[in-house]
Amino acid sequence: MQYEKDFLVQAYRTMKTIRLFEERSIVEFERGNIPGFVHVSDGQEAVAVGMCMHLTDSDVIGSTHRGHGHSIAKGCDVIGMMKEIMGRATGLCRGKGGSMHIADFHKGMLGANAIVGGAPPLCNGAALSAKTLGKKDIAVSFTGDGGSSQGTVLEALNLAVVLKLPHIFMFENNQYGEGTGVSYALGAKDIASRAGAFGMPAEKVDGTDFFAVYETVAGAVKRARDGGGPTSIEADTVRFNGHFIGDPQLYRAKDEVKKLRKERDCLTKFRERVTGEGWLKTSELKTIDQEVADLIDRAVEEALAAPQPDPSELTTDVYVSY
Amino acid sequence: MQYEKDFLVQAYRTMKTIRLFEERSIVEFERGNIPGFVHVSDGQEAVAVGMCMHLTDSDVIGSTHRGHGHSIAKGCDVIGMMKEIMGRATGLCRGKGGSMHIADFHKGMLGANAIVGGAPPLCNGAALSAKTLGKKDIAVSFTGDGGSSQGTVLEALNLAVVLKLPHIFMFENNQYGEGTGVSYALGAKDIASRAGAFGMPAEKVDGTDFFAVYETVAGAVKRARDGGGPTSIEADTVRFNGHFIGDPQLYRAKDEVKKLRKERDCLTKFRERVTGEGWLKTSELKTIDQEVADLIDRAVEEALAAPQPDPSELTTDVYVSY
Amino acid sequence: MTSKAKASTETTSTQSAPVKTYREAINEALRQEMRADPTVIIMGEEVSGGAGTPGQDDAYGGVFGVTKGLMPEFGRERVIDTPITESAIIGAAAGAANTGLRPVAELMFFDFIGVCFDQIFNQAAKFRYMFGGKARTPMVIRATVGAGMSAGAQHSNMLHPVVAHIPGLKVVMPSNAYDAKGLMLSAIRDDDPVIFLEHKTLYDTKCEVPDEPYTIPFGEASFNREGSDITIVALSAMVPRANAVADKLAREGIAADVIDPRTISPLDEEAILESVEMSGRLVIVDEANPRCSLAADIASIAVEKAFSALRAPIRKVTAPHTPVPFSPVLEQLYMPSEERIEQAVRELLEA
Amino acid sequence: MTSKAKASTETTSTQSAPVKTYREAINEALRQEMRADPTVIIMGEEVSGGAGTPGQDDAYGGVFGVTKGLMPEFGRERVIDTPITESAIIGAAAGAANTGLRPVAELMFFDFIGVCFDQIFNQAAKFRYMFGGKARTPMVIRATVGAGMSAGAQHSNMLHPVVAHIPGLKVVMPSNAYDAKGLMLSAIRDDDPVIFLEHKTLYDTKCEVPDEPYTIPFGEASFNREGSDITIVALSAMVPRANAVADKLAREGIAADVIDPRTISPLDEEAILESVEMSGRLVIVDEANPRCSLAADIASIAVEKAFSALRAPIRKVTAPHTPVPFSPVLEQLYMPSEERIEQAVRELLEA
Ligand SMILES: Cc1ncc(C[n+]2csc(CCOP(=O)(O)OP(=O)(O)O)c2C)c(N)n1
Ligand SMILES: Cc1ncc(C[n+]2csc(CCOP(=O)(O)OP(=O)(O)O)c2C)c(N)n1
Ligand SMILES: [Mg+2]
Ligand SMILES: [Mg+2]
Repeated sequence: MQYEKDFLVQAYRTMKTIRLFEERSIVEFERGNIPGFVHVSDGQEAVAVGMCMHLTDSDVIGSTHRGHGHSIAKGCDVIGMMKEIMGRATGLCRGKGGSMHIADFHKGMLGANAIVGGAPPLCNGAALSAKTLGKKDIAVSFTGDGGSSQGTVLEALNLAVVLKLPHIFMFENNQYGEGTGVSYALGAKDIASRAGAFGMPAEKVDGTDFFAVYETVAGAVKRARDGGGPTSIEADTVRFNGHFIGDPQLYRAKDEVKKLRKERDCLTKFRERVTGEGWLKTSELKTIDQEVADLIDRAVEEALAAPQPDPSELTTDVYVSY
Repeated sequence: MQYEKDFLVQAYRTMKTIRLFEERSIVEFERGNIPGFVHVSDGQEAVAVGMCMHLTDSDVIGSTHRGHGHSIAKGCDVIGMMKEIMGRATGLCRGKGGSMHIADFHKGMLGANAIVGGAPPLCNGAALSAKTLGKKDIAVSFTGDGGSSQGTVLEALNLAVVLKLPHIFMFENNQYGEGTGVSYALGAKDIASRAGAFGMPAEKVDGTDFFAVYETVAGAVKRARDGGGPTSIEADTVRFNGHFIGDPQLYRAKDEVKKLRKERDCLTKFRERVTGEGWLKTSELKTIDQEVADLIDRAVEEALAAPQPDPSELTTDVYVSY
Repeated sequence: MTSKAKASTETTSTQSAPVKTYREAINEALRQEMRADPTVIIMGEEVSGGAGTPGQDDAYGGVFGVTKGLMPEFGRERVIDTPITESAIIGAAAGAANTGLRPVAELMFFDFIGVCFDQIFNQAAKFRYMFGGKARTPMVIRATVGAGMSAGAQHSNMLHPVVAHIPGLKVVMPSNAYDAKGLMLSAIRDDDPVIFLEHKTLYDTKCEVPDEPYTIPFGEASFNREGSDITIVALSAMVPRANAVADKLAREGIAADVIDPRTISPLDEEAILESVEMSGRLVIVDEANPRCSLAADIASIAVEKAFSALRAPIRKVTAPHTPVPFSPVLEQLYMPSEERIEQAVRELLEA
Repeated sequence: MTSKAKASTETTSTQSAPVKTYREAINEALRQEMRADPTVIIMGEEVSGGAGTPGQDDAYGGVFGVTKGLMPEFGRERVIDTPITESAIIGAAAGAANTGLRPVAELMFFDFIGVCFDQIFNQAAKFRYMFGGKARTPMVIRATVGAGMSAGAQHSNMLHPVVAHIPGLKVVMPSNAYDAKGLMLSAIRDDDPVIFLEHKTLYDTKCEVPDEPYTIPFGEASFNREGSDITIVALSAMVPRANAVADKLAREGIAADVIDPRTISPLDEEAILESVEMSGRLVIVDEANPRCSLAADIASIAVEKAFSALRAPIRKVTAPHTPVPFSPVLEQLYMPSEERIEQAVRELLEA
C-alpha cells in the first residue's frame, strides 16, 4: 500500500497524542489532579488509530472503560478531554462523565462505556440508523478480550448479521481482563473464530502494527459501506500499564512489560517503518513529538485552570422529578 | 447398538406419554380447564427421551417454557403435572407454578423456565455442584433454536468450557421461535457450529430419530461424567403445534404440519424401527398405548377433582415482608 | 390552571369520537406517527412475525396484535423483527435513538427487563446526563405488564417501581384507550427514553378515541371521579377498579376523587396534593408489590408535603410481597380487588 | 423484647474485641464459614485474580481486596475466578445453590445487576415460591454500592430499592464492621437468596469485631443513638453521618434516635414505629435516588402505621433524581450530607 505523507503524519501525531495523554494522565492522577478510576490505553494506540483513520465524523464509534485512545483517534478535543477527566465544567461532558464516559456526538464518538460489553449493542443501533436513513456511514465498536464473552456482545454479533448492519466489531486482545489472562477466561480458540462462527467475516491482526491494522480494517470498512454487513477483527495488542492507574499488577511476569515495551511498542514500530522506508524523517517525527508534548502540557495547564462545575449543574441535563 | 427390551418399552412408553399428555393438554385447554399460556412439545419427544434415558434422578435437567416433555422424560409424576397445569393445590408445585414452571427437585428436574435462555446458566451451577462435591452427576440444559442466541446461553457456553463443567447443552431446533424462522433469527450457519466455536465438542443429530439422539448423546454423557467437560448437541426436530395453544400459525406453509406428521413423527419412526427389527411387537406397542391413554385419562380426572389452593397459600413459600 | 381543570378540558374534547380498543388506540398512534415521521421505526420480537418462514408475513403483529398491519404498510425496514435477544434489541434502539431515529422497541413482557436492564438503566437513561447534555435518546420501550391472565411468576409482574426509581427514564401507564393514544404520541415525540407500560387485561377495553392525532402531556394526572371525601390514586388496570368503588360509594353519598396519574415519572404531585388537601384521606391502589413501590412513593410525598391536611393514615392497597402465583384462585387474591379498595376507603373514612 | 433492648445486648457483647476494618470483618466471616462448611464457595471476577497469567495467584483477592487470602487457603476449586459474564456467574450460583452448594457470588459493582438482573429477580428470587416450596436457593450476592469515589454514573449507584422491591430476596446493608461480620454469617446460612451490599467508602472504617463467629439476625435494627425528640433512620454509609448529626444535636440537648435497619428486606418496622411513636418526628436518610426508594417505603409505613403519633411531616434526605455525577464537587452535593440531614432535623423540630 502507498501512503501519503500527510496521512502518515496524522497517524503518528494521533498515536503520539494518545501515548502522551495516557502517560500524563498517570502523572496527574498520582498528583491527585484526576479523581476516580482511570484506565489508560498506552500500548494499544495502533488499534484505535489504524481503525479510526478510516472514519469520518459521521461514522460513529462506541468505546470501553479504556476509551481515551479511541476518543483521541476519533477526533475528540484533547484539551476538552483533559478537562473532563479532571471533572471540570468546561470538559467535554461538563465534568459529569469523567474518564469512563467521554463522548462527543459531533465527532461521532458515542461514548466510553463503563459497562464491559457496552458498545456493541449500541453500535448496532448506530449502524441501523445509517442503514435506515440511507447513509453510507458505518459504526465501530471496541471491546476487550475480557468483554468479548459478555452476553451483550455475543447477542450483538448475531443481530448485526441478521440485520446485515454496517458495523465493525473491533476486539482488542491485550491478553488481560483486569488480572485474569485471556487463556483462562476465553474458552474458545480465539476471539476471531468465535465471532466468525456467528456468521460474519472475522480476521486477526497484529494490533501493534499500525499498517497491518489499517490495511486489515480497509476491507471491512469497504464491505460495511457497500452494504455487505458486519465484520469482526481481533487485534493482538498489549497493555503497557495496569488495569487501572494504581494497579500493582501482581499477576504479571517479572519484566513482562519491559519486554513488551521493547518488542511490541506500536510507536517504535511505526517510527522504524516510516524512517526505514524513507517516508518520514526522524527530525519530522521529533517535531511532532514536541508539538504533541506542548499540546498535552497546554491541556493540563488549561484543565487545571478550568472552573469546577457550578452546583446548579447537579440537576441539569436530566428530567428531575423531585 | 444393542437395546434391551425393557429399555425400548420404557422409551416408547415415555414418548407416548408425552404425546398424549400434550394432545390432551390442548383439549383440556380448549375446554377451559387449563389456564394461562401453554406450549406443547409433541413432535419433540425423541429429544427429551433420547437424552433423559441416560440420566439418573441425581443428574439434573433445566428446561424451557415448552417443558412438559422434558419433565415427563425426567420422571416427573404425570398426574402431579396435570394437576399443576390446572393450578391445583396438589399439583407438583402446589398450583403456584403452572405449565411454564413445573419443577421436581427429587427427580432432578430443576424447572421449566419462562425466560428464554433460562436453563443454561442455572445448569452450569448444577454441574458445578456435582464437580465441587465430587459427584459423577451431570447437568443437561434444553434450549430452543430461538433461545440459542440469547446472551445468557452464550455466556453459559463459555463458562462451561472455562470451568470444564459436566454440562450438556441440548439445542432443540424445531425451526421456529414463535412465528420467526430459524433461517432468519440465526445469523450463524447452524447452532452446533456456533456452539462448537466456544470451545466444546458440538454435534448435530436428527431429533426425530430416538436412536440417533440416544446414541449421539451417549458420548457426551460419558465425557461429562468422566470429567471431560461440556458438549453441545443440536437436534433437528419438529413442532407439531403452534407456539402456544391457540396460535393460528399463519406463518406456516399450507400442509406443512401434515407433511411433518407424515414424514418426521418420532413415534412413527420408533414404531417402524422396533417392529421392523423385530425388537417389539405391534401388539406390545398397542398395549402400551392403551396403558398410557388410561394414565392420561386418570390424570385429567384426578386433576379436575383436585382441590384449588387454599387462600393462605398466597403468602407461603416465600419470606413476606408486608 | 389546576389539574382538575386540565383534566376536564381533555375529557370534553373526546365527545362523540369513535369507540376503539386500547389495542387499536396504540396501533393508531404508532401508525399515525410513522406516517408523519420517517425516523420512527418499530423493533422487537414478532412485531411483524413470519420472518424466515414459508407462511404469512405480519403473522402476529405483536403477540397481543398491537402492531398488526404496520409491517405491510411500512415494510420490514421500519417494522423490524428481531432474534430473541433483548439486550441487543434495547441496545440497538438506544444507539439508533442517539443517531437520528426514534425507535419504538417492544419488550413482549416487561418481565424481560431482567435480560436487558443494563441497556435501559445504565445506558439509555444516563446518556443525556453523563455526557453533559450532549446526547438525545428519543426512544420508547413498549411492554406489557400485569397479572390476571395466569401467565405465571415470570410473565405477570408490574415492575414499574423499578423504572420509576431510575433517573433519566420517563414512565407511562395508560389506563384506557384514549390516554393510550395521546400518551403514545407524546412518548414517541419525547427526546428522553420513555417506558410505556400496557396492561394485558386492558387491551380489549374500549372508549371514545378521536381519529386525529393528539397528545397528552406527561405529568398531568386525570381525574376520573371527583369528590372531596377521600382521594383514591390508582394506576393502569387498577383505575377501572377504583372507579367502580367510587361509583358504589357515590350511591351512598360518599364522594371520592379518583386520580389516575397516567405517567408516574414525571408524576403529577400537584394533582394528588391538591386533592389530599381537600379530602385529608388518601388510598393508593397499585398492583405492584408493596416494598419501595409507587404506592409507597406517593404516600411519602403526601406525608411530606400535605401533612397538615391529613386526617387519617395513608393506606396502600397493593399486591402482597410475593411473586405472582399461577393458580387463578390465588392470582385473584394477589391483585388488589374492588373489595380490598372499598375496605381501605371505609377504614379511612371511619378513622 | 423491644428492639432497643435487642440492640443493646449485642453492643455490650462486642466490648474489648479487636479492632478490624469492614473489609477484614467480611473477609473473616467468609473464611470462618468456608472452614466450617465445605459447601460454601466463592465465585466472581477477580475474587482471586491471576488466573491464566504468568504472575501471582490471588493477585487481587477482589478489586477491593475483600476476598484476599481465601484462594490460597481454599484453592481455586472453592474460590472461583470467572470470565466477565455476570449472567453466567449469578445463574451458576443460583443453580449451584439449588443443588447442594452455598455460593457467595460477587458482583464487583452492584451497578452490574443490569446485565444479570433476570438471574436475580426472575430466577433465584422466585424458585421457592413458584416451585411450591420445593426449591432452596441459599446464595449470597455480594456487591459494592454507593458514590463518593468519583467512579461515575455507572459505578456509583445504590440500587437497593430495586432489590428490596422484589419478593423472595433478602437485602442486607451493613454500616460497620461488626454488623458486616455477623450479617455475612447469617447471609451465608440463610436458605434464601441474600443481596449483601457493601458501601465502597466503608471498607476502611473500623470497629471492634470479635474473633469468634457470631450471627446477627435479619430484620433487627440497631439503635446507634437513643433519644425521643426525633427519629433518624439511616442506611449504610449514611449511618455515620446521621450519628454525627445526632452527636452535634445532643450537645444542644436535642436527643435523637438513630436507627440503622441493617437489613432492609426484611425490615424492622417495629423498631422504627416504636421510635416514631415516641418522637412523632421522622427523618430518613438514604443515599439512593428518591423515587420509589427505601426512604419512601419507610415513610409510607410510618404514615400508615404510626399516623396518630406523627407531629410533623416526614422528611426524606436522599440523592436527587439524577444519575451520579463524576465531578467530585457535584458528587459531594449528590450524596446526603451532614448539613442536609441536620437541616431536615431542625425543620421538623420547628414544625
Ligand atoms: C459488566 C461489567 N462487569 C465487570 C466490570 C468491571 N471491569 C471493568 S474493566 C474489566 C476488564 C475488562 O477486560 P477487557 O474487556 O479485556 O478490557 P481491557 O481492560 O483489557 O481493556 C472489568 C472486569 C464492568 N465494568 N462491567
Ligand atoms: C427472555 C424472553 N424473551 C422472549 C420470550 C417470549 N418467548 C417465549 S417462547 C419464545 C420463542 C422461543 O423459541 P425457541 O427457543 O426456538 O423455543 P420453542 O418455542 O421453539 O420451543 C419467545 C420469544 C421469553 N419468554 N423470554
Ligand atoms: Mg483486555
Ligand atoms: Mg424453536
